[in-house]
Amino acid sequence: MTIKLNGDPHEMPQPLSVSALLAALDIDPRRVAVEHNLAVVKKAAYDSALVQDGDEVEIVNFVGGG
Amino acid sequence: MTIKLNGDPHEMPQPLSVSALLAALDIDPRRVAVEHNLAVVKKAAYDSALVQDGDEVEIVNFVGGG
Amino acid sequence: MTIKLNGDPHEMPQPLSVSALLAALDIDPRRVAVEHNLAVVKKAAYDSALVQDGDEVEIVNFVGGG
Amino acid sequence: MTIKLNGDPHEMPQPLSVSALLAALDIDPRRVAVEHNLAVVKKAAYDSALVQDGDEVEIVNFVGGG
Amino acid sequence: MDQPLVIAGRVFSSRLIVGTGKYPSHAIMKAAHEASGADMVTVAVRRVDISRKTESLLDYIDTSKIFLLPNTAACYTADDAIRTARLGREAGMSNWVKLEVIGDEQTLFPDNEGLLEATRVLVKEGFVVLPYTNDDPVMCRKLAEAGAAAVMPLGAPVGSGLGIQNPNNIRIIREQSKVPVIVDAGVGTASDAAVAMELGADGVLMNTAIAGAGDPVSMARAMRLAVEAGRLAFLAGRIPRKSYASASSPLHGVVGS
Amino acid sequence: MDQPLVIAGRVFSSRLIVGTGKYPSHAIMKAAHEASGADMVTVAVRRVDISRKTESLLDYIDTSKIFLLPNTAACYTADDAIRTARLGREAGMSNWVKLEVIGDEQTLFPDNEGLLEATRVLVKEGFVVLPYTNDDPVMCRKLAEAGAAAVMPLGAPVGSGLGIQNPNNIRIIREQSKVPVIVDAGVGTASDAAVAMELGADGVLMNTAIAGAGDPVSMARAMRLAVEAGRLAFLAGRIPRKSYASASSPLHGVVGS
Amino acid sequence: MDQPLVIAGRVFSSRLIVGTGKYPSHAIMKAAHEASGADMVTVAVRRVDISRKTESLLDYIDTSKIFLLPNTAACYTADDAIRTARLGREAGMSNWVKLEVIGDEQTLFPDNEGLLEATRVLVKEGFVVLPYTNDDPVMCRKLAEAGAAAVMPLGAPVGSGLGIQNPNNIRIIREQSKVPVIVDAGVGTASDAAVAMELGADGVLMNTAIAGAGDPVSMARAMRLAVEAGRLAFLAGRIPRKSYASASSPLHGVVGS
Amino acid sequence: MDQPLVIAGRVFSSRLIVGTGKYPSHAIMKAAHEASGADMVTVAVRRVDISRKTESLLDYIDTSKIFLLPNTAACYTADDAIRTARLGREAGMSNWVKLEVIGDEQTLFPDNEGLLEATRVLVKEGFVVLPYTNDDPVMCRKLAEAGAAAVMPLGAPVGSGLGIQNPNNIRIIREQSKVPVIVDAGVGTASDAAVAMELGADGVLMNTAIAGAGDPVSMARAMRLAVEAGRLAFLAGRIPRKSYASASSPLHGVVGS
Repeated sequence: MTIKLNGDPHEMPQPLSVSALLAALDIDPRRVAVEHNLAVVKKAAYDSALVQDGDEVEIVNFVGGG
Repeated sequence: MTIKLNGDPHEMPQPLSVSALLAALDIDPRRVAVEHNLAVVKKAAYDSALVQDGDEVEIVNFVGGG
Repeated sequence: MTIKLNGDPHEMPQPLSVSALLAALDIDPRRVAVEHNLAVVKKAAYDSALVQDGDEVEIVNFVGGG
Repeated sequence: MTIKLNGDPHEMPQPLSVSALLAALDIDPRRVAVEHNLAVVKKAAYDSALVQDGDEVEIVNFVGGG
Repeated sequence: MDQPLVIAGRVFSSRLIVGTGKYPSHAIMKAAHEASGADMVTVAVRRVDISRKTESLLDYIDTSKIFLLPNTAACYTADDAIRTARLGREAGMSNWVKLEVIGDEQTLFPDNEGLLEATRVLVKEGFVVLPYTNDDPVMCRKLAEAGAAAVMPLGAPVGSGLGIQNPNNIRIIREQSKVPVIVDAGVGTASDAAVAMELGADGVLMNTAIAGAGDPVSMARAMRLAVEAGRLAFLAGRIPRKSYASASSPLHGVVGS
Repeated sequence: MDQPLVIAGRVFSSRLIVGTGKYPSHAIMKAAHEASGADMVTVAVRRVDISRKTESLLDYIDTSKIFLLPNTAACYTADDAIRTARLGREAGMSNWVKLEVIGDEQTLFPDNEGLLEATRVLVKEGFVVLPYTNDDPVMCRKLAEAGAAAVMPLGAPVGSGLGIQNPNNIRIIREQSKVPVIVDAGVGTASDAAVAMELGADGVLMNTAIAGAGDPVSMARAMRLAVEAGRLAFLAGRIPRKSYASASSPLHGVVGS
Repeated sequence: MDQPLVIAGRVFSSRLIVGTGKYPSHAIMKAAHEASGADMVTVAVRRVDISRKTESLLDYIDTSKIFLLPNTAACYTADDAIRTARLGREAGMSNWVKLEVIGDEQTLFPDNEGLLEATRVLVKEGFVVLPYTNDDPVMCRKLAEAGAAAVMPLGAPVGSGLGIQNPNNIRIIREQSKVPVIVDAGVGTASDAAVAMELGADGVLMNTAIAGAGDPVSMARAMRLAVEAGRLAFLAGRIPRKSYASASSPLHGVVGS
Repeated sequence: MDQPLVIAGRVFSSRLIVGTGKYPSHAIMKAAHEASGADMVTVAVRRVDISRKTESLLDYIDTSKIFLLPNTAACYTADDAIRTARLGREAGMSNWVKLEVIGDEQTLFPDNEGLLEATRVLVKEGFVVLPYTNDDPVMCRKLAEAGAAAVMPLGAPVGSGLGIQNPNNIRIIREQSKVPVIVDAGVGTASDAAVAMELGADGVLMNTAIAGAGDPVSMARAMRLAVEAGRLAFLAGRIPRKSYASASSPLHGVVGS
């Protein structure tokens, strides 16, 4: 199955929770924000929110800016 | 009967056409524009447009401006 | 006898040393400078320098300035 | 014989008047000014002023400037 | 040579647009208009004074030579500006309007939100809209996209005489704009008008700088020349700025060197 | 109406004085001179090139209409300037000189000590001396007291195109001076010339701004108009500067009010 | 004495807000932040780079002392800005946002129409909105009326270093504003920051002027002092400007007079 | 790190030099001096008032910490200045003098001819001469060649508060000068002092800007910080000026792009 992750296609073996996805990507959940199909996912919902085939996911963090 | 003319009450003996009103006010129709109840009155309609009791009329002209 | 002191006439009973003149004027010698007939008088010479009739004396000090 | 002309050495067969020198140089006397041994030579004196060995001559004209 | 100023297909021989307000007298205004060489002047739309006869401004404007541009000055909402524009069209027999939607009494700066709205409405109604706006390239672009025939960014507050406060913005507006750029408001003296033109402006609109001058007629002529001078300088291409000197006269051939 | 510029009893129809250096060609210079309307131009005095014939600058200046003002550019001492002035007089058949005693290669700013000395000498010799100096009211007064026929304070370094760097000084120089004040050097574009005149200057002298422009002839015309515009504006009397707006159109009689 | 800067009830010890972009290194950024004394810094919200691990910006910001202000830089529509603001809130655990809706790539000037719309939406969602806008008093008033906690007018284009281009507008914005005024963008060097504060600004926000300086840490300290100096000067009350001199030393009692 | 200011071998911890004139009271002056951090202050030399006892200025200056710099203000000839300098030395027990030879009452600009003459005389007599002069690189060079320990070009007329009128000249003076450059006169507010230092000045001297401020003590502190800020910014190296924007936040990785 394929999702759209940060604008690019991304392969996943099967549906994953946001937590599992972040873990698979080796990303520290404390320092990012996640948007799932255009809705922000609260950190409390990382375990329950299920990312499925065709979903769109944006994972962002803070970078230098003015 | 009373109309509201340029924001102030104005007495008229009876309903008048815009042409007659301008004549009564001694105003040259060629150099003004008339608004009757918020709608601009085309010069062609000055004879037919009838100003009645309670109507609102604005008569404007050009003055110095920047 | 009369001297010219800071541009104005000034009466003196008799010739005086600069020290004596300053004392007579109740001026602290440490904070002023004295010019006698257009020449600056060194502090060491205050006792010896004699101000005579017709002499010109300037006594200056520091005031606020920019 | 050699003169110093406009800062550089210049050979002459024999002493020449300023007029002759200008003619030899093919320079129109009306549009230049001549200095002979640091003194300006009036146009009236061009025929009489004799340039001799070792003399310094400056011949100037107008050029573009601001 | 230079092309004339063209707005909405209409050709103007002068790049200077002047007002009709605040002159010592109508006669002086008429003389100043002639001295300015302007062929477009702005006028305000106001209620006729019923109580007393006043001589008409138009008796002092040769409308066979000078094009009238009604404004919507002193309108604080899009609705009032639209209403005034419609009356101006009827009175002026032309569909042009200098569109003003004022947002603040102290600066007379525009309310760009209302201005954009009024521009869209009036363009739909067939008006040739010349909106008075800020020196903001983004707003100027949006007004042009909304159908404005030209944009009129301000140089400084109306009547302030401060001159072009932000030349960089005016220059950028001109570089980006697809419609003519008329610098409106803020000119105080001739050099200010020249500066506006040197920045690339297609024209300059002013009222107080002329009407309020000690001698309005002389100042009108000064402005005419300054606008022409600034335009020519812009087209000719100025020399670059340097921090140090560069000699005008040759360095060689100096006597005694 | 305005009086013409008069220096040492000589009347000039134009308040713009231009140079003859750094033009793309003599022909373009001639056309630019005509476009500028100037009736006085500066020229440098340099050694004739013995090695080769060069066409004369004077073939491109109609001296029946244009008065020649020889300068002492590139002279770094009073003596060199005096010597060059004398040669210039002999070559030019006139006793006028634009006196320059340069003090620094980088800025081409004057050596005012040497300038004052040379002015005193040349005035004694009957020269009409127009000294190029700083924008310093005190030095300008001393030069006038030394007999200078006019003073020529600089607006900015020669050829820099920076415009009038210190308008306040130029204004004060004009207020205090008993002789004509010609702003010399620093003008970059038309508005700079207008500014100089608006400050009260009696004239403006420039070379690079015209000769170095993309189109010298158009820029010459721009400068002519700008000088005229600035002069007219100065005489007309500009409006005061305000921090806030003052309306050009009446505040009363607005429709719907 | 002076009150501290308070925005939306939060007290800041410094009136200087700095960015986190374009530093030579994270270490230099951290040192510059300390030298600046700022207790609020802006950060951008961007996609995590999946392909490779990068060290986190946050490892170099002591968030126990420094408050993070997420921005919506590079958003060209209200929707993108709103979406980015929501993500920034989730990532930052705070509901503050420096709201940017950009209208033009060349100037990075705001699209005020979109900005106003996004402000209204985000205020409804409980955000503390600090919108980046033009130096326009009218737009600043409308943003405050829409619920902005402060307004951030630009001094000049982002990263241009041109300094405050229109001081008169900034001064008027401050006089009229009911919320804090933070001058954002355009500062090039210390005096520019001082000028902003002398005009009455409640604070200054900058990034490139520090991050792009030859020595960012020294410049950060310079900015800290300049902001403090400008604030003190504003409160102390400067002397009026005069065209002529007024002596500092007494005119009487001069020797030999 | 930065070197301290050194004049004639004497080290100063502060680059700010302040005056002692025109304060509301001696007590406020003392407090302002402390707030300014200055370790050199200027004083005028005047006739003692014979008629009445007045409290001494020196009771309010801690001369163990603050070095006194006598000036020759209000002297209009080299002779008067020399005479006053000699008296100042005797009164002050130091051989330093801020040398002023005034050429004009309206501007208080120097008479550079007399200034140069007085400098030569006093240097021969062993004085440490700090001449107050124009913003003229040539005159500054001549004064240094005459033995001046530092040069003090003016930023604007004394007490005018106009700020640095010709930054380009101050910058060039600094680039060319072999002795310290102290900008003297013309500062109006903190940013003006910062500008002077950013141009490279080694120090700034002011009196009216502090003494005449609404709150002299706060302004003194503002000036201290501004001078430090300007110096740091000069040393750090400012960013270049650009006509367009350059983004502070990354353009890639924007959400939804």
